[in-house]
Amino acid sequence: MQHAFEKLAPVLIVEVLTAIIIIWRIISAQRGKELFIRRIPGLNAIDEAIGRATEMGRPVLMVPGIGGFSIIALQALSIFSYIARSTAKFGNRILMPVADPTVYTVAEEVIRDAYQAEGHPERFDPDSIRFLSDRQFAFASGVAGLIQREKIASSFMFGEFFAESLIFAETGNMVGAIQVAGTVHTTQIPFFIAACDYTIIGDEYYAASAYISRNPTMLGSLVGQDFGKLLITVLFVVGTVAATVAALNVPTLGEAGKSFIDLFTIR
Amino acid sequence: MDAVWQDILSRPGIYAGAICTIGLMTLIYRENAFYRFFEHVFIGLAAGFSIVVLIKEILDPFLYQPVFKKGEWYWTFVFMFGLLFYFIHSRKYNWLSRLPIGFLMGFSAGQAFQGFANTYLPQLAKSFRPLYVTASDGSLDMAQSINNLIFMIVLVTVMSYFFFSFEQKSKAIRNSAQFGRWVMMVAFGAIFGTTIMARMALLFDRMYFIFSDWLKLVQ
Amino acid sequence: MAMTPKTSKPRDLWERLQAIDRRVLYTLLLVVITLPLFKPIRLPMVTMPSTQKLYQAIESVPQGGFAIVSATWSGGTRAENMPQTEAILRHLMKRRLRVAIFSFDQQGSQFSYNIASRLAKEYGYEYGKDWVHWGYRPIVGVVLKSLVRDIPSTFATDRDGKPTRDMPVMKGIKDIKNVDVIVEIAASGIYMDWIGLVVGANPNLKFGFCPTAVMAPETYPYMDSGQIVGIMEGMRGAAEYEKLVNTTGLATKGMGSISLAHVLIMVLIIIGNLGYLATRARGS
Amino acid sequence: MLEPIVRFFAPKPLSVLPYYVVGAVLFSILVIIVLINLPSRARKPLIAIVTFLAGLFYATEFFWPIDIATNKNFLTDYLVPASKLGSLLGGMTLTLGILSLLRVHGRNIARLRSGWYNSLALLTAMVAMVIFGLIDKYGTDATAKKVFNVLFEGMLINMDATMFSLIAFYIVSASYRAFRIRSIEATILMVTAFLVMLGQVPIGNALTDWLPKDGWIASLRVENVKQWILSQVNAAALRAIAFGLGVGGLAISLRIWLSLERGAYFEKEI
Repeated sequence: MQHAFEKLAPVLIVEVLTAIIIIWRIISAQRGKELFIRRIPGLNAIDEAIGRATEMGRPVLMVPGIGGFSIIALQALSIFSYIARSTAKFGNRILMPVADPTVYTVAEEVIRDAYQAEGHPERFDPDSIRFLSDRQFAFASGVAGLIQREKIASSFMFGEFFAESLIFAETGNMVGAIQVAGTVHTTQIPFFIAACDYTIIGDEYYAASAYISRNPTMLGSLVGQDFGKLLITVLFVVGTVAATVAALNVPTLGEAGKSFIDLFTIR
Repeated sequence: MDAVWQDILSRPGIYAGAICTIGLMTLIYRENAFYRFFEHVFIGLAAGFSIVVLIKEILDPFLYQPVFKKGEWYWTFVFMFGLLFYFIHSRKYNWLSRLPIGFLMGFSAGQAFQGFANTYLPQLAKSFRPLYVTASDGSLDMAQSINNLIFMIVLVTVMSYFFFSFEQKSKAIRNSAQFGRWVMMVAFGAIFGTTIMARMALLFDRMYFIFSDWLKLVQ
Repeated sequence: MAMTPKTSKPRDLWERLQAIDRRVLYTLLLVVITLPLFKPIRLPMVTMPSTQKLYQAIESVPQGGFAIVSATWSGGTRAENMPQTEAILRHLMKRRLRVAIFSFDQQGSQFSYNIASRLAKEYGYEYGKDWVHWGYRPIVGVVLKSLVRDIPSTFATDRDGKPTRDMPVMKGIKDIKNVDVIVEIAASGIYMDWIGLVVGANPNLKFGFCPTAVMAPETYPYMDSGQIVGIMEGMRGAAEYEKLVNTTGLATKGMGSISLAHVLIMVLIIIGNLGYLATRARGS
Repeated sequence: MLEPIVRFFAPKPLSVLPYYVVGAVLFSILVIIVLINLPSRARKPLIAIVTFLAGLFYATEFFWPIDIATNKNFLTDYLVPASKLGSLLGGMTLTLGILSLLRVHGRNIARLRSGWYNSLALLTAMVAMVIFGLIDKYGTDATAKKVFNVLFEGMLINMDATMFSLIAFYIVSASYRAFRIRSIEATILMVTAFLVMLGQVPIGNALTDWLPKDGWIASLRVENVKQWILSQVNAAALRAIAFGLGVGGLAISLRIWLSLERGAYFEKEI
């Protein structure tokens, strides 16, 4: 599907409506309304993991994945910006190997800003953020080496991860690091679950920055997202009912069921 | 000794590859000086190759060729715009680098509409499965009907796990979300189980490379 | 997952079973992966219907028929795609079909040439008369579209740049209607291009696909619809195929290794859990 | 009215090309000078506008009505140039990445820090790859091409394959350690992984080969159990996760596009 007009109905009913609800919730949230968010255990563990690194006096590792510069990488940097504010406060050493030069460029800005916001710009070491390689396994070899040499105390992996996820997670496990991970690539989640202490799953990734910052704008967005998902869930149920009445050839209803399915069928 | 030298010179790539392979593999024992050396060589080669790719696949075809061969001079503006990135290390004008960064962010964000429509919308109607399936002879296909019911239950419960803001005080939603999480564990276990095959094949290939391509002990 | 115990010294057998040193595990894995290379082990095997179908399809082509093999893979998936290529070529040569090979990948072109040359010697295949290698061809869409209409001009030269027009192997081959079998061995979704551009053009054409194991599930629907006659699924498919053509090749060895590795993992999981259960029973 | 503009931006013959290129450079420098002197309160809005316009291109291209026959609208033909523009801009940051490598490792060598020889190896490998890679592409020297082959196919490709294959080891230690019946979740994870593993290899299939191949009992054969998990449970769960990710991604994109995003980077005074 390259253009909205190829099949306007699902685009309007699902995509545009969701987008409108999200923007509406963001705007109304800015007017300040108490919002409830369920617990995401993996994210609560971030402070614990930083605390441990402080106790042990060993570095904190942050890996923003191996994807290019995109909203996924930006979300990772948002999370790391929060972590960096804590490390700036406690004076932990941080290590952030980066695989994409554009992400590297932005990462340096983001982390520097976090240190500045905490009032400790002098604690920021530009060399702690390093471009290693944009080649998947060259990057993996570099990170694996770094983890073992520096004996990191805690490891945060957020962003786009592919097969190399297990290399990072297992080498981290070998040195006894507390590890928190999350990625949008669901096929890598099992490996993070197996080797990390906390793994955030699926959409929790996009909820992370809102969850840890508790910023009203972002929490509003989260509520809007929930409405979007509710809409889709309702559509699943209605669609299943429609398909069933169509299969049973119920008079009139069956026809209605068929047209409902047709409304959403693309190509 | 001569024979060995001759062999090395006749297939230097295989020898280099074998040494690199063994060097990196020592990581599974533990990080060591040998590994560290090859890790650095690896990153160096990869960086060099990225530079080559940048020149021959981006700068040459998207900048040099259009401007100087086809006369599309306006690409010069893009190049100048890209130079703003380099203000990032300037203390005073550092904000200028936010222009190309913001531009790329906008580019990435703007594609979300098409991305969403292309990736997810076609899957909507594909998930509308009848709970009553007729077999080819017109009777009820029990197995398929149950499968479709399971499909819908899984879909809905897993979706419910991802509701963050709806008060999960309702027992129904909490139970549904809990069940959804268990179902996801089934999916993750299955992904884990199927991936092992491909990874073992890769290791087998490495051993084949060492023992057959290099040492010629097999075949 | 809950916090894993990081460092603690195991005391008795049960605790040791739960905390086997990773170097022991890795050594075991190296052994089970390497051993079958030297001494192939034949494990009980159940041939999948998809493999059987591909074999049957090639069996049904009369002797002297024309087969095209495309080897679109590179070093990264060699372990799976190389034995597939070898098994298919072996079967085609055994059946004494005319074979033309090419690749959309430069490495694949070289690999497939090496394999074919070796097998040609074994089966007495003469280059130019019984088989030909058209070399590396870029741009999938263009090649496939033109292959349907005009094979001699699409592949006017072989991999060394020699003209193919007068080669006996190409005799009578004008367009897609003269081709009996096409097999694509690939690590990508290239089968979609074949189905879209080539397969419909000749209703008698048999199109087989040999994907990596990871790719295989998405191709099943096309086998059900008949657009793909059969699928050789990764190294396992290749091992089954080797059995069908009565040979013990790389896939049989590899599948031995991989099966043993699976068994190793399963045994380790059981051992770990036994240790866990025993210590828990004792603790409570 | 548009015609002079179109003519101005049309490709130019080589005879006048240098004037246009130099003109473009000078004009850009002028713009940068103006930007440098921009009052600070105008900076954020300017960045927001640039971000919005960049996103607007793709959004409009998607939502604008299309010609059904060609599946195109007035912007569709610019998708390819736009992606080139993106690659070119993104590519220009590589220099910053390489500078980071040079800075870190150059310093290691200059100060003879421990392990300086590794840094030297890194830089040597990099330079060698650039030289021989470029000769391979643009030159003719046969020996240099052979050297490139050793560097690329001999070393780089094999190193890729080796790092990739290490996952085989890690998958063993991870499954041994993690698949314990500690909790309900861990148990579910283990049991499905175990079943699927059995279904993957012939030796596992042999376990239930005595079961009939047809009828409902056949669905208990290991390979069918595996197939069922993958096609029913797995497919549905992954689809639900994907929809959640889709909505989340859409939300973040909207926030970034409309400059509604928050966080240190976005809230800093500039």
